[in-house]
Amino acid sequence: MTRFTTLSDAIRDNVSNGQSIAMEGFTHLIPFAAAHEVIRQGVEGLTLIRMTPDIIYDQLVGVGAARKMVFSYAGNPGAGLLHRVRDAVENGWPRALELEEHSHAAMANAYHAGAANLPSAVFRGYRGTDLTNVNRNIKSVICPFTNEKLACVPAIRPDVTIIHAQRADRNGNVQIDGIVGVQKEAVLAANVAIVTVEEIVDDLRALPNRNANTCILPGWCVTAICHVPMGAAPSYATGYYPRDNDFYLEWSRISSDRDRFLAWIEEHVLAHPVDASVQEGAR
Amino acid sequence: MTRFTTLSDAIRDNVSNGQSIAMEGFTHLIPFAAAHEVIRQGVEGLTLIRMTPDIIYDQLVGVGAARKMVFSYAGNPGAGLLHRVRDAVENGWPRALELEEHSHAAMANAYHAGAANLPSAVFRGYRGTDLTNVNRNIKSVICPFTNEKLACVPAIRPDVTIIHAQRADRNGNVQIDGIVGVQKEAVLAANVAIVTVEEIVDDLRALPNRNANTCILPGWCVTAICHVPMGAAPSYATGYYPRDNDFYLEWSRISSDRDRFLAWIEEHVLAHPVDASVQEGAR
Amino acid sequence: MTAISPKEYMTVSAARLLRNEDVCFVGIGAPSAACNLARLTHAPEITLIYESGTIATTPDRLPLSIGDGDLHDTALTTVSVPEMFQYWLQGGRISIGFLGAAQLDRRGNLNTTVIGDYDAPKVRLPGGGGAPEIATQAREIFITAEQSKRTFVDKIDFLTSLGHGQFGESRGTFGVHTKGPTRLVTDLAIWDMLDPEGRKVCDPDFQAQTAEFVVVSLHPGVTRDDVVGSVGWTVRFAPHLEVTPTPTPLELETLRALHARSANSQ
Amino acid sequence: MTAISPKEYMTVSAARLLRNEDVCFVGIGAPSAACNLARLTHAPEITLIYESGTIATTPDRLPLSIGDGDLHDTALTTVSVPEMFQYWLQGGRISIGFLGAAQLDRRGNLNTTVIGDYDAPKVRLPGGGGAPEIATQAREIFITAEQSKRTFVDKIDFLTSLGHGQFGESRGTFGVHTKGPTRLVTDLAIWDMLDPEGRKVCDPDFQAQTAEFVVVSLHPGVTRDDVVGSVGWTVRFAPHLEVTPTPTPLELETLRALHARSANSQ
Repeated sequence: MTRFTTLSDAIRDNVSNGQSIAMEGFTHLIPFAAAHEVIRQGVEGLTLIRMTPDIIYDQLVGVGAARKMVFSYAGNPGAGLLHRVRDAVENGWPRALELEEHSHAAMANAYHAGAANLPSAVFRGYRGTDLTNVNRNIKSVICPFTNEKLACVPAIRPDVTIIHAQRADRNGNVQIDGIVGVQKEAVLAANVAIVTVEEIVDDLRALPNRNANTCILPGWCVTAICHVPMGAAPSYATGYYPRDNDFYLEWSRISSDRDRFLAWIEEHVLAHPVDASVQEGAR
Repeated sequence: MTRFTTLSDAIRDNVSNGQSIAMEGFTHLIPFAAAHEVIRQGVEGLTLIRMTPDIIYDQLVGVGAARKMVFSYAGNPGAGLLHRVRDAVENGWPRALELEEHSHAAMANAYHAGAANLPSAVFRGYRGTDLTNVNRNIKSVICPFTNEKLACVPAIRPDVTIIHAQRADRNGNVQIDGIVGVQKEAVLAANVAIVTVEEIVDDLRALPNRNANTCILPGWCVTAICHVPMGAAPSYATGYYPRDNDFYLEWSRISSDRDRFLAWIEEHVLAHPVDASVQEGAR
Repeated sequence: MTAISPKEYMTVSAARLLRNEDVCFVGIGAPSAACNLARLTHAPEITLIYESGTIATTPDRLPLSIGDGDLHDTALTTVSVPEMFQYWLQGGRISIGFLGAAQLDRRGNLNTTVIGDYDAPKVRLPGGGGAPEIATQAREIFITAEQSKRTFVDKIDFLTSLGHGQFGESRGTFGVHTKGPTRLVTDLAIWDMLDPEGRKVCDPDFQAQTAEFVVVSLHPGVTRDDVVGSVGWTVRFAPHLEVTPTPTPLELETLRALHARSANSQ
Repeated sequence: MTAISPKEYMTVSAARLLRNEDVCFVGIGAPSAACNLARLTHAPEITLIYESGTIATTPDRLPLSIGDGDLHDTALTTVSVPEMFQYWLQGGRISIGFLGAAQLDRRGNLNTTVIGDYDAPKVRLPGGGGAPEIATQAREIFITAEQSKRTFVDKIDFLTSLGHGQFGESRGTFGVHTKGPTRLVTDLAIWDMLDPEGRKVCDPDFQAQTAEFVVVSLHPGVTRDDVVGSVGWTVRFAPHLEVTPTPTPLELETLRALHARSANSQ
């Protein structure tokens, strides 16, 4: 059942070197505060799984926390390339980064298969693309009814999934409004799930005006819940705060230079006492 | 794009002898009024697809409209057996009924695969059951990563899907509240989709308090929309009217005798001028 | 208070098997009554899930169907039916599947498909519904049914939902690694799935190939002959046969009030 | 009003390809501007879908990312990302996929993965994202990109998203039966995918194995040499070369106002 803990306890108790971790949130609700706590705790050798690595994995890769990244779109959305990921891939700095590269369709189906406890996902995809030549985890199956050859990728089953949500109630039930992405699948596919939330309310059942695009995860599917206001900044939380688009653009400048990047991490992540970065936003 | 039509026009324009038809709604929102119009128009030779045939297919089978039924649970929910289906299967009355029998998991996955435009659905199922001995449409595939043998059934792709929903707006967008069942999948899997609704509103986007469990189908996925208040009775429509449990119990008595059944169909379905049954409820 | 009926013994005894932390996939009828009784008495936080998609539902009355409006209105959330079978049942999120059957054998195999031959049935039953995958994907199965020679048969006519297979087989024979049926609660007795050494399914040395349902507790007033006379196989009794504890006044009142509310609203 | 820029020609010309009844899967950047311009001018009922799950979205400003809050707040509905790729894209519900690229060839094949060798890249680009399946599952593909020898290359370094394959191949070679790239709109010209006989993809006699992008219209003031000088392959021009119609004042005002709103809010 769910435990309500501090973010530092949740990371310390559940995250360790060498694990596979998915931090999900499709542009929306990216769990930056939790990633920063992972950086502060000096976790290493991670396999980072995420459709859109975004700034959050640029930071984790940049500090050398990862040995491998499973992904489908490694850009700074709306702003260009991820310079820390590039530096790791192109120059092995601060260490080499193995890539397992998919398409969005493959990753989405692989999370779906993980949540559904299947060993792999079958879909119509990867036709004509060179991705099949560089990723040995793209195989195929033959439909026994039509003989059509379909793509098949392994289900994603992370050791730990971390997401950020708008709210949880005192029974640990979690609610996500707005763009729901693959968070439900990422949580249900994982062995352990940590959820940071903007707000803790008494009882989700009693909330008026539950939105049409709400996703709800029952408390017994979540390992730990941490109350972390602004825990998604500079990403956003529908109903709480907008995306900090200026920071996304500024990140191109910060991240394009190794020293500038390290200074930023020192000042904005490491120098913060544990969890304090959270209270004032992730920047 | 969506056309707003009368129910009789929608059935006349889109339903014909020999088609495969799915009328879905999991206990909730069963499209009885549309089925009665199919009976009145004397359509024959149908392949009826539905997870829970319920009274709606007991009636269609009882009048001899079907040659085959694809299903996973053919009971009168809460009341026992479906006597007209039994009579067709056990005695060939009024005509023989071919059965393609699945489990709920298989049907749910097959609708999902249909909506996803896949030829078949892969899932972990049918282990140890005799159903694999009586249904040739249960095959298997081998996971190329784990060598696990998984069940595989053909995707459901009905010629026509008919559902009932609470409301549509003037652009043809359809909203379902409450238990959403497999209606979205059944509509997206079909070549043609007919939706009967309790109410037509101006603009779904403008509705306050959209419920957390709302399903929305954009108008361009729907072929015809018919305004049919009480179109799901004696099933129910969350927010409009409750399930007529007394009628479900009474149906056991009506349907257990061929003559009583035919008299009921004559009085409550055939004798009604087209669409009039709808206005006063399906009974 | 009127005398306790055999069926009330069955429902109360079944309810007592459930724990507060269980996530229970509920079938209609006797399982539904037992699950809701547990929720209204000793297991207030139990999570009840119906295959219509309603999660953590808390109905005030027993639903007639698996998809009554009350189930949605009192649920934490409602998901689509594909999601229910993909993420929740196959996903391994269900701790207890609670099933009934038209026929069952001593190995916990269930038939809800046909009596007689499949292609020329004597009685065409409703079919499997959710049960074939509930039986293999819920982490543990409880069965509840009223005893009769028609229901408790030596050989079921059709295997709809896997228990432990035939003698000599196990669930592993079919690639199934969940516990399967462990308890059977009837109107006369409580049965456990035990191997010849008396080991339970959860025992690491459990010998599935030779296990069968064994009577471990008789409801007050029920004799061994009552049990033997309503079962189509040679019944095994545990060496130390218990007497089923009588329902408490609270259990009985709660169950009767639940049934009364349910009857009034239909 | 200031002079019309080449990029404005590109966006307006791309917008004009879209019809009111289209269901368009929108990429960020130039495609997003074109699709929203169409919606705000001649195609008010066009359905715009972003891969973040937002269906029939009507943002007042251009999103910076594919999942800005505006896209959800102004959508008819938002679905999960798995559903978007399963039911909507693979489901065959998208009429137009609108793509850009870091590299493209004359057959409409796109590279957004790497410049140089995959294992030792000169530039590691973001990767495919939604594009590999948009390219094969949307019923038709429009491409928009600014011309340069870096982008318009004779041979792309990596085939991320299938156009019509190599000369001698077709989409059918890969089991793909959607139309694929039919139009290419740049800052200098409009190109059509034509076979040597001038037949379009929708023509039943279209010879895919020999088709390539052919310049059919030059924006006002652009010369053939301008086009040739910014493309890394031998350019084919249509026998009857059109001049791209000038954007109307309404188109231009709407586009500029859209960009102004977008800049202000960021």
